[in-house]
Amino acid sequence: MDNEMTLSFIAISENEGLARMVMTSFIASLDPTIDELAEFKTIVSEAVTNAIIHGYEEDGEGIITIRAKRNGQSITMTITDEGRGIPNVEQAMEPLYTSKPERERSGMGFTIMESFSDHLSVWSEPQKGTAITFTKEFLPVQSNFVLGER
Amino acid sequence: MDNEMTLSFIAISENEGLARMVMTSFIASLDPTIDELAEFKTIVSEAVTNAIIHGYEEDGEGIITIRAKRNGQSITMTITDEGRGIPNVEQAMEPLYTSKPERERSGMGFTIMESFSDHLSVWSEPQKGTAITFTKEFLPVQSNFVLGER
Amino acid sequence: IGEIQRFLRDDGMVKVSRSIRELSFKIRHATDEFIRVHERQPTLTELAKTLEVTMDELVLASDALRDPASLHEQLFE
Ligand SMILES: Nc1ncnc2c1ncn2[C@@H]1O[C@H](COP(=O)(O)OP(=O)(O)O)[C@@H](O)[C@H]1O
Ligand SMILES: Nc1ncnc2c1ncn2[C@@H]1O[C@H](COP(=O)(O)OP(=O)(O)O)[C@@H](O)[C@H]1O
Ligand SMILES: [Mg+2]
Ligand SMILES: [Mg+2]
Repeated sequence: MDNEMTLSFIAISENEGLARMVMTSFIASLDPTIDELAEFKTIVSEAVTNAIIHGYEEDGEGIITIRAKRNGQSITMTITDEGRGIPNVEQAMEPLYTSKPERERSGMGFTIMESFSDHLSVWSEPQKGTAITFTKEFLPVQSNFVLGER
Repeated sequence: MDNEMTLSFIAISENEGLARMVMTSFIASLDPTIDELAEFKTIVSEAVTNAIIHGYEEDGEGIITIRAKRNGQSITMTITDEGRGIPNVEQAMEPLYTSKPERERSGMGFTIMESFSDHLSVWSEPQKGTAITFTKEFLPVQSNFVLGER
Repeated sequence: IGEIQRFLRDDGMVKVSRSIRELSFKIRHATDEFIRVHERQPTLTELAKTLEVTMDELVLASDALRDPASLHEQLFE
């Protein structure tokens, strides 16, 4: 294990930005490209938003925990809430499925998270909570770039 | 309590930067000035460096925990290690005192932390660890001019 | 105006949020320029060097560049 951290915060939308920044900072040493970083932050945002909106139904009290490990060029991250849980995970992960159509959710969160990560697994139990684990590989850029030259 | 978070990480020097970024991000909603932010980050750096170098003597294994709360314009933050502890806190806090003169430490860490914070308290017990609690107020700038006018 | 800005800057009274906005604009520009010249995405280190800013400043400002442009294209188009 190269490095490891845990962050817990109140499930309020202001902290979605906090989670994104913390994770950016945690992976900065892997020197990601701007696109890799954007993908990674999107995963974090989608998972944290789900915990706030679906897990805790915006009660403003629940706690979200992010555990992250770096192993070489690979980041594994688990985002946990102790909220309502998901009764049918398979259905929840279908593209366009949302349990809150009235909130104009796109139902694309899981699809986006899957497409931007190299591995994703979901644990959930109704009334216990949800834990989503991602792995993302950051390939080293074949950097032939020297400042001021080509 | 307006907001609250906890961050834990391995006591390695790379994570001093992580701690600084996380705390920067946590106080972003207070819209600090560049000076306020610089002071705040210096407090975080000094406390985390002390935990790494003195608390865990750079064993690369110990865990440092930062708990932070925002209450209006005020941030209270506790930085905890479970390392060697400080036998004589009063002496440790004296300007220029350092237990590691051979490492070319300045002995000014506590003095800097005190001068940049509005309140500081230290709990420590030998072989148990150290917890340093700071409060810093971020005064809203009485901005009575708009840039480009006076 | 330049005088006032310099005074503010030296005085440290400038809001961080303001300098972040300025930097995020520069990041966008530098990224486009890098892609044009090198035909690939820059990394954070390459951008920090190009813009002569610290990694911390870059990480902070890069959050203003949310939503990869490719996101919508990849998923919805
Ligand atoms: N953390 C969570 N806790 C409870 N339910 C969740 C959680 N995350 C996702 N879900 C369920 O999975 C569904 C699909 O999620 P997602 O694909 O992100 O779409 P959306 O958020 O737009 O509804 C949600 O509508 C919700 O029912
Ligand atoms: N977290 C800590 N654990 C153990 N000892 C500490 C800790 N923080 C400070 N100390 C002690 O207090 C002394 C003074 O700290 P400081 O003012 O930061 O000076 P310096 O770090 O330059 O030695 C240190 O030399 C060390 O003996
Ligand atoms: Mg969603
Ligand atoms: Mg010190």
